[in-house]
Amino acid sequence: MIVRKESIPPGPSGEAPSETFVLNLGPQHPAAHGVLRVLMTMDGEWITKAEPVIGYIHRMHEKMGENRTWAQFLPNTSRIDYLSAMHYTHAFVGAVERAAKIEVPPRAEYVRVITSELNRIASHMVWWGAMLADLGGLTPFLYAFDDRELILDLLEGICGARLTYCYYRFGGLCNDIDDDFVQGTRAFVKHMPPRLKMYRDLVTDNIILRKRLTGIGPISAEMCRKYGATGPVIRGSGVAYDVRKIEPYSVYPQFDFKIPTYPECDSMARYLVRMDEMEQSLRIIEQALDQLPAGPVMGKVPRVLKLPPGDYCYAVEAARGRFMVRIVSDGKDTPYRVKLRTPSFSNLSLYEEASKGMILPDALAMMGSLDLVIPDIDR
Amino acid sequence: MNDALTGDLIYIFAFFLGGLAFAFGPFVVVYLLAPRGTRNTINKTGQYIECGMEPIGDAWIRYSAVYYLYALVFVAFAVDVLYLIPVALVYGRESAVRDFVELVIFVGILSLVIVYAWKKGVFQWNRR
Amino acid sequence: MKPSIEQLTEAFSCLAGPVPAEVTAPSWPVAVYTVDANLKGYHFDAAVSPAQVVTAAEILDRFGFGLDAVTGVDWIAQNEMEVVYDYFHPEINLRVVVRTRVPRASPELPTISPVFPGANWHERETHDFFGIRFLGHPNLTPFLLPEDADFHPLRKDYQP
Amino acid sequence: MESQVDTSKIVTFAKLEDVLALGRANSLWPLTFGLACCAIEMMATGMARFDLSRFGAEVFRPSPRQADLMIIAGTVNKKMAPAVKLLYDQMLEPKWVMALGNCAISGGPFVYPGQYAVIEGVDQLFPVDVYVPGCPPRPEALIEGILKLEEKLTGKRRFPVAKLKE
Repeated sequence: MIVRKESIPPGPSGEAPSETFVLNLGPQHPAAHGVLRVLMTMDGEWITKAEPVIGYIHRMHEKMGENRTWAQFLPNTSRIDYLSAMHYTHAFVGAVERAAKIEVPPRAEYVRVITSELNRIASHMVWWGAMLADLGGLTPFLYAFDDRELILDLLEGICGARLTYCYYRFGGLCNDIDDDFVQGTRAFVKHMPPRLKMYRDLVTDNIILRKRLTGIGPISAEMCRKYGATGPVIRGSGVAYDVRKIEPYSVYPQFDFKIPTYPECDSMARYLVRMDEMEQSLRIIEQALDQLPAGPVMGKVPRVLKLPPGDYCYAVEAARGRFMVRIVSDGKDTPYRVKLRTPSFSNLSLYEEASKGMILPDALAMMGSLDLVIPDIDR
Repeated sequence: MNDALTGDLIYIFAFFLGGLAFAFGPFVVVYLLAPRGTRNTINKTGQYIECGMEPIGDAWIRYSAVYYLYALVFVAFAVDVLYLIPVALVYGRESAVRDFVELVIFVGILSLVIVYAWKKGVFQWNRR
Repeated sequence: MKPSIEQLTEAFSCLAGPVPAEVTAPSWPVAVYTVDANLKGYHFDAAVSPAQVVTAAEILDRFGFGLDAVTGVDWIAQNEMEVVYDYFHPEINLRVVVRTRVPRASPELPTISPVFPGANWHERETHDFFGIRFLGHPNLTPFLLPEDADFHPLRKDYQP
Repeated sequence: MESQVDTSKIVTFAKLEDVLALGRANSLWPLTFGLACCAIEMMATGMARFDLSRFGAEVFRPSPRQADLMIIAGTVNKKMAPAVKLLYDQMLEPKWVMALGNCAISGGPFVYPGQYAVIEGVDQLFPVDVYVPGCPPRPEALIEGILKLEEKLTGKRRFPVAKLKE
């Protein structure tokens, strides 16, 4: 016995009304890249309203910032967005160094840039595999993780962890890099371009991918600015906004690298931006390895770190966009307030407006092109 | 009924039994091999699965008509294949060319369904 | 279009509005000062009264800024709550901070989601953690916390 | 006439349960249920280098109806707990649970006095069969967890246990 629930609005062209139902693309879903729940009000296959519901992996990072000393919060920073953990530690360490005016030796800055760019390539590899898995292609996942394992071996060699490195310290690094890291990185930089060329021939120029992504999920530059979306999302809409170029930090001004932007504003543009970004990261690593100065890797840091009162912030170009740490200190050795402005939070906030009227497969392809990490949203 | 006919009938009957076994066999095997006890307190194994959440609303609702038209095209070709099975038995007895031409004509006429659906815009998949 | 700090200072000077009586924060009334970026990380800091937050957002929206974050800080010693709006600019290296203070007893200020739709989520999260009510916000329900949560964990006097 | 062949070497008779256990142990289908950082390590284990398919466990089924091993890879917080419990209830009976990573075992790095969001240990929700410590545990640790679960099912250990040098 079919019970008709709410009264059905007449169909768009006035003939027999088709019923809208609420589909629950819930916390446990392969395309959700974690525990993101999207409440989709659907009319047939077309989405009338897709409202993301988050908070299923909220882990109280900001609350933990207030009851730990500055140094104890470091392990937390690599667990916010575990795919680009180096960037997040870099931002927190940079903010504290800026507040306490700690001098960082140049060698440490160069190693920070090298490890951050390696981490960016590793993060883009996971995105690439996951996005194509969303579109149905399961083999690229295996290729992507092959290359990523090379990076993880390199980073594991110097800081012992595969994913949640806690490698930076206030004023420098926890230990210096050794020779086989340098040789390994040079070998990796030579190994990667032919692989990227293979991915371009096999996947990027594949007609199915082109048809699935071109013109899907248009996000205009104005919408990016209004919602604060940054990173490959805003660069896919034609705006060359990259924190490494616009608000230079660390030693990035020493390198010449290009910011890839594509004006088409669709999912294909965001895809191409990330693929070109990997090549730019390789160029940065190569230049950083050539100009790597000798010298200490740890500056002078007071035994118990007490920051002068006030609020300080430090922004970094993470793999997903602009990550900013705003710390408020009241002079004690524990922070008064730690605010983590994460890129995926703003990138996802435009999803409701951007996915109106799309059909479900396209909406998921667009969500893949936003490159979300859900603990990065929930913090 | 001469024995050739009974031979054929036995084949068909065996084929039918095979189909039945194939259909109901798993139920029997599962009943025999599945573990008896269950640790589930609330019996949710029969519930619809909706990504870890309580399912919202009912699945029996009206969809747009485009799926129905798509299914019709499939049914047309299913019937088409149905008629090709007996042809496969007697294919090439007299002259293979004649049979081939007949097949092409038969399939050609039936593929007009695709042309008709194309013109009616079933494959544009726009909302109706 | 690329604003400069002078244009911003002159635009913000029109915000010298009345001072709400019950709020006695140190950086009051409207203080607009440029900041040394490599010390603080932002170039321009404006302390405005809660009512003028929307006009500040409109000024920055006209100049082409994007909303970065909405941060709540619970100054329990001065019995006030501070709300800090961070803005970044997609073309030039100019970061603007607009801060305001609301009394801790009744923390209310108007929402800027009509101007910056991105603020919708930021404000919902700040409401979640601090209980700051944003007037006119379309949907101030618990966001990161469970649906039936009525506690505000980041307040300094929060007991689990 | 050649000598009587000693069949006990070729044909071994086992109870039906043992045969079933051997079959289940070598084809544990995990439920795709990645929560946080441990999910990335679970993916890396499923990929070519650490190759979970050597143990028949590389088929990650999205629906609880077809999975028989739920790997809790990440932090379960209070908002997610009812969903995890529902998924556990929706799984059909020969099912096992593996708590992967410190967050699933005991709340991990997010446990401190006055924490309001994280469930401290998944075994508060339902019985857990294998605990794999680490934050995140290395892919080898996850494979060791799968072997430990197989040992729990069949009673025999497939690979020799790595002996620590005295």
